[in-house]
Amino acid sequence: MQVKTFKRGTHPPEFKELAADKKIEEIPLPENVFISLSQHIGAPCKPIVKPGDEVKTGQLIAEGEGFVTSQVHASLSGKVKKIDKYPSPIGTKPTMIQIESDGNDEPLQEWTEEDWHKLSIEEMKNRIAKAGIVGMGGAAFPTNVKLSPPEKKPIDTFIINGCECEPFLTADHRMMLENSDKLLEGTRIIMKILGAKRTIIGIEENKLDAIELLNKKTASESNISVQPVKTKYPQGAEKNLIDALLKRKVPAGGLPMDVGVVVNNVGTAIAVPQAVKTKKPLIERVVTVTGQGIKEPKNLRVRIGTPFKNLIEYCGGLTPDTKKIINGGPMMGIAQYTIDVPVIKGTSGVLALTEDITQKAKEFTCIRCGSCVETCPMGLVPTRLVRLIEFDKLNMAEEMGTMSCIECGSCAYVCPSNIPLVQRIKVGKQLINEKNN
Amino acid sequence: MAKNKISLIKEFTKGLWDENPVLVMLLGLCPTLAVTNSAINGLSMGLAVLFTLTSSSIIISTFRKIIPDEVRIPTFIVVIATFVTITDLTMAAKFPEISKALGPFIPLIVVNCIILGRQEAFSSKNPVGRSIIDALGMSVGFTLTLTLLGAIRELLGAGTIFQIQIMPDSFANWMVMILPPGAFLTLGFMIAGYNWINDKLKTQ
Amino acid sequence: MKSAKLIIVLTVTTLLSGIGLSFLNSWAQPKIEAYQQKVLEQAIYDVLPGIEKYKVKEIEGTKFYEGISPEGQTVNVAFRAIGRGFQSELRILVGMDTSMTKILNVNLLQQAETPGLGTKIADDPGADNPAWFMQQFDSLTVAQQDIDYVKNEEPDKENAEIEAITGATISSKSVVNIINKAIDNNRELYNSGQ
Amino acid sequence: MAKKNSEEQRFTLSSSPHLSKEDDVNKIMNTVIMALVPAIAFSVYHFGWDSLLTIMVAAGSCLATEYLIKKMRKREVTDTSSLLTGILLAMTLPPGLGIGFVMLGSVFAIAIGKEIFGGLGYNIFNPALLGRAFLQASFPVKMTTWEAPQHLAMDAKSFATPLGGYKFGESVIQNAGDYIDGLIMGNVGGCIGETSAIAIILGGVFILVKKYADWRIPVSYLGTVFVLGGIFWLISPANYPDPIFHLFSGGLMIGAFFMATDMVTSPVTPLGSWIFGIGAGVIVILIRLFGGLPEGVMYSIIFMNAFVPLIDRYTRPKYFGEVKK
Repeated sequence: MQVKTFKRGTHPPEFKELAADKKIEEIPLPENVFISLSQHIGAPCKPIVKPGDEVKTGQLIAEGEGFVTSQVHASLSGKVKKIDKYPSPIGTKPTMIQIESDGNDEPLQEWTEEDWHKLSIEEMKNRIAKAGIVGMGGAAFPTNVKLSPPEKKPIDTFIINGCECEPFLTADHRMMLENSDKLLEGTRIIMKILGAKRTIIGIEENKLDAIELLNKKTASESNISVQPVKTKYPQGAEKNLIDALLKRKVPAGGLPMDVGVVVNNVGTAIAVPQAVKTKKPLIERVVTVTGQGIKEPKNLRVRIGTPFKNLIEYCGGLTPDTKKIINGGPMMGIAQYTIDVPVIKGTSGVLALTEDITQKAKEFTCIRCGSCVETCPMGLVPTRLVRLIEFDKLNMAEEMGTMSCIECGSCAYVCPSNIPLVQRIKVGKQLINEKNN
Repeated sequence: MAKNKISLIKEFTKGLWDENPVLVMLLGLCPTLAVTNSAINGLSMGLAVLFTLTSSSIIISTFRKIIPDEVRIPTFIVVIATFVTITDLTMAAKFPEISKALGPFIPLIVVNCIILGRQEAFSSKNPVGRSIIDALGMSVGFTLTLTLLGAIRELLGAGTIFQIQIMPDSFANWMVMILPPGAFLTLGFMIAGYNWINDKLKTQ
Repeated sequence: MKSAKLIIVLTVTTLLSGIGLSFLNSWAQPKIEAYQQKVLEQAIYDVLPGIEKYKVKEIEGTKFYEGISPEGQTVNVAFRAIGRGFQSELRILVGMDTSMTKILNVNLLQQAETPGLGTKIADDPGADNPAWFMQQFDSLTVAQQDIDYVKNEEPDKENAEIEAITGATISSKSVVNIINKAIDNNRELYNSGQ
Repeated sequence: MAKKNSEEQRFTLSSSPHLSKEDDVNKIMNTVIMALVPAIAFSVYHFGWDSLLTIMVAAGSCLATEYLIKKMRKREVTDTSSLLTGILLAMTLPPGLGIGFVMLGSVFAIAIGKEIFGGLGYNIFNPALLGRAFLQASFPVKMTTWEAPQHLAMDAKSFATPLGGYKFGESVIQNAGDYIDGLIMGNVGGCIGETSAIAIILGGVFILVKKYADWRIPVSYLGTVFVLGGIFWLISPANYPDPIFHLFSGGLMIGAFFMATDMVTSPVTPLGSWIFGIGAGVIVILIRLFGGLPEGVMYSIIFMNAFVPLIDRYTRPKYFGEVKK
């Protein structure tokens, strides 16, 4: 089968072998969970419980307001111990609800299954919203919003993003192998909601087993196809994936729906059928715990709010030379100063990197080698943008597309002078936003 | 009286150092770069400018009150052009060899910014005496700088200064120094040196 | 009223300037011409040996300077050879016998070649004889063949060869070409005018 | 148990990405130096140990100059780029050029060619070529006196290069055998490192494969010279040399593979690299065929270096989804 891809990009070492063959395991219920009220961009949710309240698994404990928002649920049963600010894996200190487990994991109600074909589209969307489903690839954008494009923008193609292009991470890979039926059911539900004519499942060719399995399972469905894409970073970036699969270019500043496409992550699609069929909210996710610093890398199904510490301990703990703990993948993930931070809905991986891998070499001046230009998946000239930002020429930097940067980190990865290009462009984006507001 | 005298000296010396037309104001770079391939050429160009600048300054400052503002630039140019032509013709008649060496750069003094600049900035606003001092200071500064520039280029490019052999025979002439790039290089280093000395003087 | 003042000032300035300069010019012009004449005359006497005076003969716009011996005979002739060198126009005065088969002397009237390189055609400060290059042309016989140049080897005078300047091959080559061309062009012209 | 406490402190915080490619500036410089080894080895065989001495003097002077200037500016020497500059400069010098000249050129290359602009990464012109240009302008005779290769028994002390021969009408290369032996193998006169096309291509291909040089530049540069040279040759084979001769003579090979590809002084955009190479190729042909000099590689690259900021500016790739205004 023909392998598709986008222009430019890079190929960092994959390190996927660490956890790719590890079946997804459930970990024992933690004693405490810390459920962040800021799971995604937008205003934090408001708690509707108070310390001392008893909660059941799946009970709504915080609600958001407005269009771009999602609900937060108790991920286990127990007593609300504290509502306070705790460190979060996305680097801030948002308000979190601490729930002390009673060890029973008592569900709020019996989650009975209904036939989704009988439900109206509005009802299905409503259930997805109520279940608090967000994009599980990292950005955690509320899924119900994504599934409600304006009427002016009809969606013809739905894309399942099974690339998982970040090195180390294998959660999506495992889910595709182990939960393929759920994935396909979710796909059908979403297609119905969107009214899309076809679905393409884009999978990097380093996950051949997943490609084969899904190919076999979709053989009878002409409107769902599996498309292998080249193993290249950042193949899983939404706009680049659309470009690779459909040769459609999402305009700068636009969204995939502008070209008639909606993209969902594997984890998200898998979470959908449960919410639609049983109304059970999103309270767990699959996290890859890996890296050279983890004694036994594993893929784990964990409750939202479980501290990283529990995950790491379950995987045998850290090696002494662990230097960095990262929420997410090594290219875009956020370094943590403590392992007390909890898993949030967007946590796709917990990485423990050792010194020899993360060692940052000394920064040299730019030698204009052009590697960043040849790598940038968005066609930017990072070295020039950084220099413009450095000299406060923000208008020019904006004109040259700074805001299109997807912060994938490819430029900084390839830079032989070890210049933190992406970090400086992020600063530039902030400055441009400040300037424009 | 005493105060006036001191400031007259200052009026003269500012052209030599503080407001050196070449090194600080970067005026008149065309003749500076073009003719300074030997010390003698630099000196002759300097003297030609000295004559033109001083004479024009005398005339302009004498008549400064009757020259209307609207036509001051054309008037300056006519006066300057007159003196330049005088210099050109006199040199061609009396010193044909030097005239040949300086070539088209004598007529080009007309558009030398130093001269027009001093008329505009100084002579048209100051009495004759001061204007002469100012013009002399500026042109002496110009002459010295050009002679030094020419001497450095001649020394490195031909091993001589004023045609007197300085460098030992074993010295291989840096041909580039008497070519146009040498002028830029030397001037660049002179400006750098000037700034370096100035910094030292200031910090003391 | 205001504009009248402008006009008067400018007119007077230009008038004075013009009058002054015309006086200066009437003094300087003869001197300048005399100098140019002197240079040319000097060159003519240089390239035409053993003459007492010379006379100018113009054939179809080309000036020939005929050398007259003390006996009153036309013994030789000089003409200008002009052409491009490496980066400037070269003007050479060539003196020959009247049959135009033998070069007597050549004189480089004007050049502005690369200082230190091409200028060696006029003046080679490193050589024992700074004027060696142009002197090579003296007494070359060009009846049968054109002048040719060689590099880094001993030139054969009999075959009208001269040695090019190392590092200034183009300037050397230009001098040779300019002289060859001028001789070719002028030989017939002069003979036809006899 | 104190370890438990410190454990929480030892995690490093830094911005993503947390991986970085193993390349760094010194690795690039050292690899390019490695790639020059075949050419250096050939030059020693061809011109004798003097050429190695020249290379070492140039490299040493460059390092020393860099060290002194950095010290004056109270900075540290962090990269080996000046070593590369020194070697490249030496490769472009004629054999037998005095040690003093080599040192002078090296000092100029580093001081004026690089450090005056602010050091590596900020220089506009290729420092090695600027050093050579200075020597060429200063000592034109010395710089165009070619010593005969030592293993070719020759009487004459100086020796014409193929290009010089063409320019001044004493052809060195006459038949097909001369092409293989002279131009491609390098048994001709010329600069220390430029005569053997085969040795240079060997190293050049190595850095292209390693991606330490932009392949577009040598391809477009050599391609332009070949095509344009070929057109003139087809028009008038009697007056103009054939394109193969153009490709393999003079400093074109070393210029195309090692000088024009200098990262700092070549465009960063892919389209820019094409324009850079084509421009340089056109200039080489113009100088060789119609200019006053036999060889134009050095000037073509220096000239195009000056245009790099402009080229970069106008060849910025269209970014993803950019809407032209």
